Amino acid sequence: MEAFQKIHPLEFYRKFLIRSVRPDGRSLNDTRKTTISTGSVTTADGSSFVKIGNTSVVCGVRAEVGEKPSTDKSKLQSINNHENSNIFINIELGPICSNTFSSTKPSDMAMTLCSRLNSLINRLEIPDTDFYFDEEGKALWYLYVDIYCLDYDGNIYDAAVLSILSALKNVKLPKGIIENNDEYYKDLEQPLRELNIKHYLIPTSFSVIEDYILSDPSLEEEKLSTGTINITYNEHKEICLLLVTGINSISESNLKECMKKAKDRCQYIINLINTN
Amino acid sequence: MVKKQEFRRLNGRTQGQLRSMESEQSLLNKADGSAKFSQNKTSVLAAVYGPIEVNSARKEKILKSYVEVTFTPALGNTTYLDKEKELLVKNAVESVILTTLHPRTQVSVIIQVYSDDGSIVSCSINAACLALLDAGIEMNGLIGSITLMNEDDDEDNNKCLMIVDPDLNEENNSKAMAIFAFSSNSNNIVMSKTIGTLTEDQYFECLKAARGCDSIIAYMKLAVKNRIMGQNN
Amino acid sequence: MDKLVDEFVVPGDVIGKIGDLKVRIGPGLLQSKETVVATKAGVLRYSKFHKFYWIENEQKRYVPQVEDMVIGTIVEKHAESFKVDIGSSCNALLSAYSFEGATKSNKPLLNIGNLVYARVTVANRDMEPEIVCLSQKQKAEGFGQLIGGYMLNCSLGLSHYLLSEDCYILQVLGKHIPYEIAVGVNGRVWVNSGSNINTIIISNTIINSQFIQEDQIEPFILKALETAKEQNQ
Amino acid sequence: MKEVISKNEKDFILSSIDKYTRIDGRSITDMRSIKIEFGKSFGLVEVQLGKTRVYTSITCDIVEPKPERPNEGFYVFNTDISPMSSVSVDPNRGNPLENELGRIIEKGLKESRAIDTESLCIISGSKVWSIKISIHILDDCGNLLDCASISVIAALLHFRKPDVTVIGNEATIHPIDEREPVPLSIHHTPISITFGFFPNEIMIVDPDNKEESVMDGKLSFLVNIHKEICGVSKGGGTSTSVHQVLKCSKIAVIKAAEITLQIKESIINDIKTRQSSINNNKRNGSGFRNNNSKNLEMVEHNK
Repeated sequence: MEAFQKIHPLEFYRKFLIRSVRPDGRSLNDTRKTTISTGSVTTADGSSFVKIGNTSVVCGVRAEVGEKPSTDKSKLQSINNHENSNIFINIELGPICSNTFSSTKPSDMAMTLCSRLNSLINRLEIPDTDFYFDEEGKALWYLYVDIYCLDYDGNIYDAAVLSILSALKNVKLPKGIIENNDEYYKDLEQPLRELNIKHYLIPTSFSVIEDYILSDPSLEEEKLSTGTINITYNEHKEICLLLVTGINSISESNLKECMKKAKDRCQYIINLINTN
Repeated sequence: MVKKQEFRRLNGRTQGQLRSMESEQSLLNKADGSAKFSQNKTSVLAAVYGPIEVNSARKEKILKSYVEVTFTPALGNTTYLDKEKELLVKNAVESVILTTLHPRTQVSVIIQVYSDDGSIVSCSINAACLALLDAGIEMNGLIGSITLMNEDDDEDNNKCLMIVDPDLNEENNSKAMAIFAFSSNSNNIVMSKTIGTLTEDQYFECLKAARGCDSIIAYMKLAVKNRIMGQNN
Repeated sequence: MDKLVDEFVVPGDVIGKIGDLKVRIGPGLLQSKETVVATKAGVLRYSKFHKFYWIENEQKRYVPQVEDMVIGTIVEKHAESFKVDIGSSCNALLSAYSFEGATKSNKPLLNIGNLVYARVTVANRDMEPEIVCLSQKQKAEGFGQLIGGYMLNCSLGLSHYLLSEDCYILQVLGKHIPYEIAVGVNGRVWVNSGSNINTIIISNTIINSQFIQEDQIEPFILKALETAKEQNQ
Repeated sequence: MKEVISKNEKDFILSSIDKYTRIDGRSITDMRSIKIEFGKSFGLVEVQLGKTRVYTSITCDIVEPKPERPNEGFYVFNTDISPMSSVSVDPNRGNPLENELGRIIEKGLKESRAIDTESLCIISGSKVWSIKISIHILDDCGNLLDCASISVIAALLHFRKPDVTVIGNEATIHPIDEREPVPLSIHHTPISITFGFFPNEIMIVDPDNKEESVMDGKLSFLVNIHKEICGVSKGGGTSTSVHQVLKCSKIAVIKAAEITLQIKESIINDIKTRQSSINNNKRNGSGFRNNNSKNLEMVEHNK
């Protein structure tokens, strides 16, 4: 059986897909078991560990204080340039998570993911006042979010978004005062305050193998797939990011079907994020 | 009922009006195929080499040819934002190329931005399609791409206006944007990406308006026809 | 099937149904489940004599076909064979015995950089192309090494035109300058004549022939000959 | 994939150069035709020297100066040999030729004081202009250095930065459509002329890629219109006699003068066309072209 899977992976999968079941026992719409735990890294200001099936991702947030950028007026305020948000995301897909990645050059996938996540983070609409270090906001908190993938078994996008969201929820920022305009002192009496994140981000991904749509694809399924759909909703069922890419095109009806599946899953994920 | 004066954008175009398109083909001497596609201030040069030998054995595919896209912006060197644009162009282009006809080879598409004044990804995909036609790469259809944008309507601000082919300052103060790519042989969605928050019916409204992409594909057919027929007679 | 003949077609256009008529489809066309679809942009041509449809387009990258006459440059020299670059995606294999009268003892003395005029015998997408320097009747008949002279690169369309019998340019050139020419279908033309200046005039006329009208070719040659005469006084 | 040149072509080129003739019919001291095209806004220039094509784009923004040089702006050069210029260029591996080209042009401009960074100062210590110059090599048919240097000079002369008025230490930047933009202060324009050397004392101007693969040595002069030599670059190859170098410099001076005139002319009439297009827009008052009744305007340029 192993040899058949190695030589003809597509034939092997087609035999399962006809009966709308997958080799690991899931049906086409089932997603793998997702666990989220936060606060696992004590040295970081906020951290989370997300595991979707075998894909596991660790995310750490490091907060630093810096002056307010002086040239904000000339910089254009816009949804797609990242200079004006205070959160910088970096994702590392090293050789530790799968042998397809080389340790020297950041892979294309890591860079595209990084740019997608950075443009997605603006959708959280965290008010600027949350980032004020002191009352008037002369100094601001800057959050450096680093995501490390420990084990890559497909669907890294969902794991990354969930890990960022739960890590940011876990962040606690102390207030502080500035003395003779360059020493920053943390004010320890006042309680640490959390970022009030207005919107949840609920990601779901699908991959298309010969007009079968599989949700939450594993690595083999991603390799065989000819198209991927990533849909990210917020809790008002508005689309925060919809990405349809791949070699064969996807019909409108399939897309509507995927959207419905993604919406059904929203409530489950919101409870998951709130429980821990 | 007085017909509402048609909404005019800052740059004078109506809601559904595309910018004027210009194109020029086989302008490079070394590349197998090349084309320059410009929409008013946004102009992109695309060059194609293919089918050629794969430059690194790791990328070689046994049954198909490997499509590689390089995107260089007008200024400075490529950042991770350009890597994502490369991925969007690569997917849109790979869906029309018949890759099984030349296994173990490589088709490299190189995009050079001349000047970026909004909807740069769509302009690059259209330029890449013209360059592929010029290089004579086997394709099963043409690929056209269009960008749409939502803007708050200043009269009643809950309804938002959906405009086509935004330029840079429209794009920079837009609420949400959507990029679509369609091929000429089926009306499925080849590639679609949204930036910013959109409700579902806004998305499907954009999808309906994106069918305006057929006029871009019609323009491309005319452009190639003029070049080839122009030469013979 | 032939309502589109001599018409401009674009990839994705359905040419027609196969039905039961015996017909051969050439480069630029693809049969997919009973219908023939165009894969390249160009003009559909039909030759009644061979019952053969193909698309004539402007292309620079050569895709090897069996029975094509090509000019190649030797890139690698092995004991029994040579690797020859013919401008396609991978180098062609030329065995040392595929020359007239070549035996184990007297092999042709060719080294890296030499030009050969050869015929393609094996060409399919999964294998390396193979070429031989023998005609079908196993005679040299002009195949083999090309010594001296100059090789210029031009588009595939122009090389097909030069190979057609009634090619006006070559006849006109022949009236004024005695020369020797070998045209490869892979867009390479080898020219040799008495003096360097004549070869330069011939190669320039061939390259510019695409851009000037037929009746202006002769005055172009005569003018070039005069300037050449003054120069070497 | 490597560019392959056959021995027959090499021998032919060498033998025809011995008889003072070149393949494309040029004489020894002829340069290829130069075509200068200006982009949609200021500072975007594409220059074609024969078939070699180089595109240069310039932008400016305001940055804080270095503490040790408070009133000096920055000129940042970035050269990129695009993989479209030839099949043997590998995008992900660095290309040594890139920095060599960039360095020669940058040295030619900076050390000869053609461009000065003091004029870029707005408020010393806090606000200076930083001009970013990106050079893209799009089609490599020989002699990249000359084509790149012509396109950089044309772009620098053509570039206009927004007008700035300084009151106390508050600088207001006027957008381009309100106040006429200001050109850069360029003192003189060094142009590079490259010579190729062949056996028995023959030298040619502006070698193309086939001649480049055959010639023994290369010498480039950066000369300006006042007959001053701003830079010389001799990249190895055969040694050349002093007499030959002097002869080269005389030719280079004449050629550089011709090219600078051509650049200045093309800039003047491009500015004229830009002025006229802005004026007729203003005249019909609506600020946009008045033929937008047709839904889709198809304009077709055909070579």
